[in-house]
Amino acid sequence: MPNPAMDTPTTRLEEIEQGTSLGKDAWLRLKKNKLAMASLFIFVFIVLLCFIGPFFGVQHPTTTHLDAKSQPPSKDFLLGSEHLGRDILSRILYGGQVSLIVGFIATFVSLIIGVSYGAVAGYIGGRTDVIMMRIVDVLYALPFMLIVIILTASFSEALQDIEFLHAMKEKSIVFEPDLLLLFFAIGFVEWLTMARIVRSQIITLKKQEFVDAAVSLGLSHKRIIFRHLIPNVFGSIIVYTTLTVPSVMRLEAVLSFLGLGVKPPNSSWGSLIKEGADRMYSDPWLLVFPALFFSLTIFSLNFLGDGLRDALDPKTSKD
Amino acid sequence: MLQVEDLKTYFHTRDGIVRAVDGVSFSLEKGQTIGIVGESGSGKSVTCYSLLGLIPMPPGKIEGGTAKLDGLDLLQASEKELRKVRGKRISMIFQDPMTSLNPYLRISTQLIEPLLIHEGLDKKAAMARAIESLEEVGIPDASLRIRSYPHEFSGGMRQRVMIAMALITKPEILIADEPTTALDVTVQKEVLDLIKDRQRTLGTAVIFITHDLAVVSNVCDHVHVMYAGKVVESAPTNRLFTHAEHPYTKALQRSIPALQKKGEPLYTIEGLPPDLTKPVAGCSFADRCDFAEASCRETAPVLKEAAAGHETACLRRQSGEIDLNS
Amino acid sequence: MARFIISRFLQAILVLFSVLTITFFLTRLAPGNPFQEDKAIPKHILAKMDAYWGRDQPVMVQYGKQMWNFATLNFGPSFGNKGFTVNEVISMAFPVSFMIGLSGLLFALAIGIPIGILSAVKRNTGVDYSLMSFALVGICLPTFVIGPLLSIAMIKLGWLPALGWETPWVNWILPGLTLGLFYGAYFARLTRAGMLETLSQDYIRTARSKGVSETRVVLGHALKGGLVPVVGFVGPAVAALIGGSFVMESVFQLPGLGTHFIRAVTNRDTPLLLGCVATFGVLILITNFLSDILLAWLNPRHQSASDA
Amino acid sequence: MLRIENLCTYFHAKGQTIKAVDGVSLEVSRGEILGLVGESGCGKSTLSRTVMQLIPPTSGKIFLEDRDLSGLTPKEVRDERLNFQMVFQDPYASLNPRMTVFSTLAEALKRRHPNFAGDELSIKVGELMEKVGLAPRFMKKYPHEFSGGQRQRIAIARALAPEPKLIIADEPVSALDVSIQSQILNLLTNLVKDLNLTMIFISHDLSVVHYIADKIAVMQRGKIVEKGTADEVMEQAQHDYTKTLLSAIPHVTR
Repeated sequence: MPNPAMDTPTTRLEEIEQGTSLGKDAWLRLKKNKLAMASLFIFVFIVLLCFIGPFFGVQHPTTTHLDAKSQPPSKDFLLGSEHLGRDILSRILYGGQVSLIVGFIATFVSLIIGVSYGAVAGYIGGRTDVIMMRIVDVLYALPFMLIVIILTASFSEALQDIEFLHAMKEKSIVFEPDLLLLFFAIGFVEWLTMARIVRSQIITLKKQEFVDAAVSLGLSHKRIIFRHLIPNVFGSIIVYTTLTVPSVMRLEAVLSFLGLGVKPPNSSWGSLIKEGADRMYSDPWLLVFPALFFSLTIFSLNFLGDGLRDALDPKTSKD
Repeated sequence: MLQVEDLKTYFHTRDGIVRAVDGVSFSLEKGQTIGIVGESGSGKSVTCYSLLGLIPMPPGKIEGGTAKLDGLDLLQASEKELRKVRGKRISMIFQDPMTSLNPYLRISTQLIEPLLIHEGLDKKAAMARAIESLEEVGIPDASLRIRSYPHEFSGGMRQRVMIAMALITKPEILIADEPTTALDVTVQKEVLDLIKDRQRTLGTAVIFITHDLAVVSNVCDHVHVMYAGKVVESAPTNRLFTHAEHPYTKALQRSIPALQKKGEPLYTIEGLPPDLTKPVAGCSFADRCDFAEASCRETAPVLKEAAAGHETACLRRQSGEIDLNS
Repeated sequence: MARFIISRFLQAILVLFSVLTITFFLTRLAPGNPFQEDKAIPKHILAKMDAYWGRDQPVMVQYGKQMWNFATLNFGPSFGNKGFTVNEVISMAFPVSFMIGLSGLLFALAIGIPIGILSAVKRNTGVDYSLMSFALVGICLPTFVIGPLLSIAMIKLGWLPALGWETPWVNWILPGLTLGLFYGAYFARLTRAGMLETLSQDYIRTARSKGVSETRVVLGHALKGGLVPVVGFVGPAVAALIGGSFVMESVFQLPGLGTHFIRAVTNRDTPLLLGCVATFGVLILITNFLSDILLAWLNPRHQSASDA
Repeated sequence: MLRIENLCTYFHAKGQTIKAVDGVSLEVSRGEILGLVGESGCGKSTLSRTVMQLIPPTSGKIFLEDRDLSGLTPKEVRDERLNFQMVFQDPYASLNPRMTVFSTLAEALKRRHPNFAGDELSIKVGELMEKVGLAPRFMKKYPHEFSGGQRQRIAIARALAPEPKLIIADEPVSALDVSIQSQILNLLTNLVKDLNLTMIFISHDLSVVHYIADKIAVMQRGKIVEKGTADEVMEQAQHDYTKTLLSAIPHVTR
């Protein structure tokens, strides 16, 4: 047994070996999962294409070429043109920007509201937890589609005439009133499940003994939440986020399909697919290409989410 | 009745092949009670699960050996043949009563299942037999409580239900995988007495898997001590405690607090349990053994007779270089 | 059990009440006036119309009146559809939406659950991967893409008549199948996760040690536990299905409540709007109620320890 | 060192009150190990968590070095916490899986010595690890890279870091194998001897408690039914519950 009253410090600092953190461990496992890696690559490729593609000489999305109406894919219209002679490829890229932005910002909104709401409910517990969860149940029972429709339809005019937004609109597409409305409406509806997941995780974590140990060290609530609880919930937050983005994009597509989402002349994958579906019999490529981009993105995000879940799930790591 | 020869079961996992059971042999006579003792990771449970084919394949795989039950080799038997043996000729009870019963089904449904499958009884007759079996294991007003759900019973009660369920078809062999570890000391005593009593009336042979040497000394006739997937010593129970023939068994006995005088530091086995993915040329206990020599690390030890019915796998003990009980 | 049912029922009433209140005030906040047709109506006429519909009374009075209408289940005339009361509009259109939602749910369960069980039993094999990627396709393609594609396929194969409203039961197959494919994918993944979780439990090993055949282990022992998450999802799924049925109505030109609802929102037809919200709200509360009861039946522990 | 007077902790669940700790009085003097024995559900964990101020007591007093803990404001309780630390049962749940051994121990050390930093902190952490028999060069590793026994040593080091006056060990060895168990028991006895610690050792295993404790208290359904020195309780048990406990232990028959 080492004599505890050791005087000379025997810890030679340079000898300390580096451990592999759970995060690094998970990344190694994710790398092994070829499917998840492939989908990560596809997703990043699509995002780059949409945001950087337009700078490489793609037609302007809204200029109409009356002489080249509804052309099948050809030299100058790589993916063909639609009934007003507008180039499909550029509309897909610009539309992609819209869909991706909606996907990420609405997910970000739901992430912020959901995680903090769930963490607070889970950590405080007791009566406040019950009340907070009752509110979530009420919202959960709401036909959220109605809420989004009511929000988007009734407030879209209101936002149109706010000068501040007009000035901002030139700067970047994000401040388009309809989009702002979409971010808030979808975000307002999507955070419920995230809140429930985070809450149940926090509650199970709170019972773990290392939290009792932290409390008995007299650590502040803030430190316990941010140093001990949140890092251990991070895994499931990431996994669920990768699954929220596709569902938000699909919701945007449905809204655009119903004519309540993105308003022309802007376009998103959803509105493009709607136009394509209307003319499906005459010019099928109007439907095929946008649908292809849309599905590929969601497909890769879902597989990435599954891969992340297996990589981060301690149970599977032990088998 | 049951003859197991050189059983090998490996698990092919991401971090290499885990040799959970690496050549285990033992036999079991009618009405006999043998104990398989070992710490976690020694392969004691995997050995018995392999007999009944309860190992998840993949990642598990039975690499070799035979397990003859009156001539039928369980390791080669088809799934259909095995299903006839499970619950009829060999039954099992498990460690954690809280999770071993199906929370969604009534006790009655789970109890009569073996009867319906193996004895083709109709529901009514099976129900009567089930109530009778519950009374035999000492559950008060069984006819009322049989229709309730597992969560309405205490831990000790559930273990009694498990025993009733396993013995309802009067099997030839009962495998008990740490049946009392999750129970309190007082309840543990009742369950152990119950198993012994039922064994006497039904003449069932019992394989008792545990890590607790004290439990083994009360319950078993013969004991096999396992370490890192191999049997290192097997002996009649009383000889095991008086004339241990393997350093690991001796070390285990000396680190039990109950056997030590107060104030004296406990004997400790230094180091860590072996990594089963890295095969060892010599004896796998060599790194942690006080008597280990260079020779121990080269030649792989084999079980040899040290006395009547008492075998050890310690090279230095077999050659008489060391004496553990001086 | 009774106490459990009563407490759930009271909760349902509370939820419905808050749903209606939220919707009412949302429409109140929204600018614009139901009578603002494109041609400018002179001010005084607008004022008279407002008075007639009672839109000029203080908000709280309107709120009170509206809630009274809700309680007595008559929502008064619908602004948008001249000459029809809200109740008539709903009674005409609701069955269509209800049938789409119901057939969607049935198809979803019929497709989702068997696939979920099969891919759980055959875990990490070819079957599992192909079924799960099929489920993923179901999730990835939006319903308004699956719909048209399906209808082309059906017509090409000559199985189904074109769109429209001829033989009643035939027309539920296409929208139902489309929604079923989409939500079936969700149910498949949920069932697979539920089954895998249950199949790893100790009591499954106990069942196997009793010599129970593999099929009986999966269907007899594991299924009940495995379906708990699926039943839990039925409630929210119905809420989502209603959204889905709107899409189906426009894709397959079916005269359902969804189209009316959207029109009611766009042109501020508050009474009809509230009527639709109430109808959908009640529908969701009933399904949540049913799934709770099913859950209690499935899982005895759940009912006795009725969670907070 | 620690005096508990008539401590009660009641829980109200579904209408009835559960008397987890029902009028417990105990004393532990400096440098002594008090063994607390009882079956699951007898309230020994609730008692330890009440003393640790993790659960508020319903009534009764707790004195640490004659300072009444039950009367303190939450702020004072937080400062006082450094004087009593706890070692938990499950080595896999008592360490934050996302923090290295270094950050876990450094966090605890800094509570008592906020000024420690840089290399000096690393050296102090290294010494702490050696005290519990762990090689300092593993300090940057994560809990999942250690065995159960090693993790329990880390948990003990974390309890020692703020130099507490009292350590409560709640079933510290029940989840470990016999061979590892003896390593930890020896470590605890040496630490108490060398650092003159005071410890409450909680277990359901009477033989383990008899080996390590100077005095033993037997607990049943929230009450202390028997108190005395280790040998008194083992050899001349008065209370019949203690007798049933003793007879139930499967002794190795010679």
